[in-house]
Amino acid sequence: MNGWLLAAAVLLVAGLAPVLWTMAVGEPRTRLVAQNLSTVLACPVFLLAAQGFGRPSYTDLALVLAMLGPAGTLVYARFLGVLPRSRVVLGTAWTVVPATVLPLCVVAGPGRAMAKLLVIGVLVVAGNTVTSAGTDRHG
Amino acid sequence: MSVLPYLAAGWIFLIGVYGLVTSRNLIHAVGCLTVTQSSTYVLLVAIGYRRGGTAPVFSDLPPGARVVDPVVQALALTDIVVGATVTALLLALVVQLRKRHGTVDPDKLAELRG
Amino acid sequence: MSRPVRLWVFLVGAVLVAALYAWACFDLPSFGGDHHPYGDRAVRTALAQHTANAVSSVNFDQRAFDTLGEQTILFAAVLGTVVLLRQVRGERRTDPTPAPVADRVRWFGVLMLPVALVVGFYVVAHGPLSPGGGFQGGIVLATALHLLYIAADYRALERIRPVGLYEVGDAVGEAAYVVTGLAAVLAGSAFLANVVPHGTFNTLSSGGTVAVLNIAVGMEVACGIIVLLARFLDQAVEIEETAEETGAR
Amino acid sequence: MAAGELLPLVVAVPLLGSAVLVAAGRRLTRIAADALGAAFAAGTVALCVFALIGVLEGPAVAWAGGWRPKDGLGVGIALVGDPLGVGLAALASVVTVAAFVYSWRYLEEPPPRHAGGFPALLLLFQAGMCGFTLTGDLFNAFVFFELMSVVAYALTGYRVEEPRPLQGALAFGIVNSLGGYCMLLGIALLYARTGELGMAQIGRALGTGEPDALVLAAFVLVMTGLLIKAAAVPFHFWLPDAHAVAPTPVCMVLSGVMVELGVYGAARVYWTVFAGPGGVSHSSCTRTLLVIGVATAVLGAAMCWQQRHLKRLLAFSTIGHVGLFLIGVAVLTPEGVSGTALYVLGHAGAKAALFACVGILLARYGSVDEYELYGRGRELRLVGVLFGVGALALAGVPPFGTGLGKAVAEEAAGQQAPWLPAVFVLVSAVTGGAVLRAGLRVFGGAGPRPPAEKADGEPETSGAEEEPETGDRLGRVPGTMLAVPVALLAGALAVGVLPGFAAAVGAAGDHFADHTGYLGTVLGSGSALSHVSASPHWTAAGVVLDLVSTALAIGCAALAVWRPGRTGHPGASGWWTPIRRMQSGHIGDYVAWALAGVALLAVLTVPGMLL
Amino acid sequence: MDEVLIAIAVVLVAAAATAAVFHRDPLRQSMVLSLLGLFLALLYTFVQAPDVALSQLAVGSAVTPLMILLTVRKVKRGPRSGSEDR
Repeated sequence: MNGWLLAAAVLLVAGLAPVLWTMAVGEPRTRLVAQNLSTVLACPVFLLAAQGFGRPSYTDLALVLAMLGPAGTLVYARFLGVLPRSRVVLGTAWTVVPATVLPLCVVAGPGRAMAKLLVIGVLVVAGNTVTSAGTDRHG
Repeated sequence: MSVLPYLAAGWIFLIGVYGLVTSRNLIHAVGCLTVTQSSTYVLLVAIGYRRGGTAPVFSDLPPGARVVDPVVQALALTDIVVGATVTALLLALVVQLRKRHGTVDPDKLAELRG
Repeated sequence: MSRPVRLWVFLVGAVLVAALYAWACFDLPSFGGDHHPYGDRAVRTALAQHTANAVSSVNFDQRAFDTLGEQTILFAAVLGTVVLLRQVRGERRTDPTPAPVADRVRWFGVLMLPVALVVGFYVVAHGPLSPGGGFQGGIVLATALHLLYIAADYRALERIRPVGLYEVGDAVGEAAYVVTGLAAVLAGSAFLANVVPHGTFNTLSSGGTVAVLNIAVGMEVACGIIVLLARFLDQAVEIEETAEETGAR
Repeated sequence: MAAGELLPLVVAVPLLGSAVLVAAGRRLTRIAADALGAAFAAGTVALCVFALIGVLEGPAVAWAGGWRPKDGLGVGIALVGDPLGVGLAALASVVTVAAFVYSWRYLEEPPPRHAGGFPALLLLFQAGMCGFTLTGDLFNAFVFFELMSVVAYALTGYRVEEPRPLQGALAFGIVNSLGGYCMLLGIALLYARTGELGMAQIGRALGTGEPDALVLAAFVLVMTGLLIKAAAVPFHFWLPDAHAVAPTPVCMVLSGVMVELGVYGAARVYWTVFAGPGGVSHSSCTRTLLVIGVATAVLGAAMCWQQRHLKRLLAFSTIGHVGLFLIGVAVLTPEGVSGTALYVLGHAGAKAALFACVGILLARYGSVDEYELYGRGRELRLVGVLFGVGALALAGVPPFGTGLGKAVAEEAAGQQAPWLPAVFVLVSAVTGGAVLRAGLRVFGGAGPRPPAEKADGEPETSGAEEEPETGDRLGRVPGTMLAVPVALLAGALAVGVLPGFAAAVGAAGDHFADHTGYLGTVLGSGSALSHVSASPHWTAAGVVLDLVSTALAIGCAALAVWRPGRTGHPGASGWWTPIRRMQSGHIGDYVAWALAGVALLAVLTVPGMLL
Repeated sequence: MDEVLIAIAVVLVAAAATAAVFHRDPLRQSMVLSLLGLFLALLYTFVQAPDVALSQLAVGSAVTPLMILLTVRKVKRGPRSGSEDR
């Protein structure tokens, strides 16, 4: 019973399924927040899967998503004209991401793998801090 | 579980075609076409899966390991990128069609009849 | 046909196709089965060619002719979009006004651009080794360049992106792929044969022409998507119809 | 340079040409870009002819990348130089060169930086068609199928200033993309069952198993993609919309070759993959293709008679002829295949020439409407003659290749069912008659002037106020636009009269309709030709039937021109109107009919195979 | 455990595809499409296909939404230039 995959499954069911539900029924502003939240939650799932399957080369996926996720959110913000401030995304970014990256670093041990994990963690947190800070005046 | 991914691919294909048939906006129709397209990738990749196998990338794997089928992955990988550019071509047609017809509702396009 | 009739025609077709497809699914080997003869041959051949990523070996070595076709579809789609979205009579081009964007977002775009470019080149270069390759890396590079538009505005992007250069880059990527294939013929082997020595396993130069074709495809995909998005951005942001040209003539 | 090594070059040269044109396109003038494009296309024709000469004795196989199979099992892609395949590649290249020469002075001056756009797209189209005919791998065939489709969408919607081309191109794009995805699903099912992607390898692997629901579903899905490309009923709706609006040089290539490649693909996939013991039985496949073929032929001819827009009239006549080709293929005999091949060769020349003449009318008078052009074509004497000769060729007048092909295909179909030759005669007569009627009215000004406006207000696409594609109306018809139809009609004539040509096509038909022979050639266990049929030739019965259909065509045309009341001139409301209203131009309709078509294919193929 | 993850991902993909079809407004649909792309990437990772997942991530997260939204902007703007920002 691989604990990492179990954590990934929990993140999937508890995190991404509600995001899909809010995306389906919410109104524009909450849908943009839901889209932002989806990328924040997806990165840890990729990292957990990489560790769960025992394949460090899967972390490239999380690296690319860490970069393109916030970019995707900004694309929507540009066209909706507003970037809503959302504490949910900020809170998730600062809690879930470190909660997954740090144990993985401990397991990976010092070296190139840990450096990569830390870079991915920093990218996710920084990117989503920017997108969740929001712009108050109408874009 | 032995047939769930295949049936899911079939469901995605039919729901995509349903969207195409009942669409009232051509951009929505092109979006439904991408949904139909993704059903082919789900089927392709599901066919290549081998229980207990891992990805056939041997940079961090001993050569004798039990791996899944790389051929379907190669087919799906190129198709996803190419499908995006074909979608772009169809969206370009929609942009110009809006300019010339003034609408993107297929019901209001009345140029070619009979 | 009226909408209800169309729906009925669809439903009849859908029910029968669903029945046919479901019936066929139960004849398929069960999900996760062990019968993958072509896959096993492909993995053995990839290891023999010293290419660590078997998927890249299938894509750029064993079935390189397929990838030539796929890449040409991408080249044709980009060329088609360029031809379709050209500026016609009665349309004028206005220069884009700077968009009001929060400083944090603008800084994010400027700082993330180099990082994204590095990651994009990494994904292209490590095609034969780790997951990735020309196709994925090319898209990441194209998106990286457009961070300037996403985070800042179109004027910032246009300053550093001469579209003509990227159109030539797109064509050079396609031509490089074909020329590599023809070079193999001139070297006496078959079209698109892997004639270059395969190098040592799991190093950047391993896999012979796999690395060369990877870079050619990466260049073509990156330039192609940039040209594609450039045409869409021009239409959406700059090109407008002059007063007398109404939408529905 | 063995024929085998030439095969990949036939695809590589146009690709290189299009890359060079796009790279240099920004600085080239219009004339230089067209000349470069025509040069690359002509080079490919030369390569095709060399390969054809090398392949006449027997099919050649080239393994891309040198990946030859070891004891029957391999990882590479096979390019099979079958005489029929290479012949079709040569036909595609010749028609592309004709399109290049025709569009030399035809198309409007492109914007300064896009001089290389149109020629590069034409070269990519040629590469896609040549690749589709030469490949021996099912997924590779899907890739070239997609390449042909993508380039055709862009070329059909080329005139973005007009509202109609965009609607036609988008309908074309969505329906053909859906066909491509169906084909990919079918290929995935076959790969799951056999673990192979090459046509010969799948055919061999299916031979060991029993035909079951998976083989049926794979057959239906792959055939759907190919029949959508071939514009067979009920997948045909996109063709008239796309042809009515595409620039004329593109129409020549679309109607002349691309649609016929759909029929070629269907025949090739059946003969190599599903003709073995474990695949779809001959009776099931014949029943399916026969029903689809007859329906396509009859509907195409009837709708063709109703049209007043000249390009739509020619498009529906193409659908009618595709129905005849499907019948010729459906009988699954070497004679049927060689007869259909001759018919395709002759039809390509005649149909492309007719489109060229309509292009001249559009360029000169800015209209392609039969009523509005009434009597205005008198001054274009040569174009009128060419139009009449083309119409007679469509009707199958003896010395032409269409006549020979129709005669041989009729005789082969006659062995399957006695009433089939009647379908051949009637359909070719009605389509030939409709074109002749239009010719008489436009070029001869014969009979009473048809009513300008339609009586019952039924919405119908008339080609009245079309924008000429040459920017402004042409004063004098340039030489290149006249030379092309003459050359194409001469080609159609040569197919019928050239000694030895029919015999070579007959041999090609034997190689094509030979499942075990194909497997032997590709998989190395070469086996002799299993069945050598009598080479096709002019027979008395064939000539008589051809003359009957020509006479019928002339009769119909004369009746329509001089007695408009009786034969229900085009647009008259009657029992035929609901069928016409189905051609509604609405994308949702076309997709619904496409899915219903998949179900129809399944229902037609299932009896005798599984139930 | 792998099978459970695959099952969850397949259900999420099917649900996202259905949602994408039933959202008639293109802007809303493009958001659900980007979410569908994300779920597809997750499914491909659980089925041990990282290359395909990387391809889907790269295309689905920024390129396709950008194209759809640029088309929506051009369609909504109509012939006369609208007031929105560039």
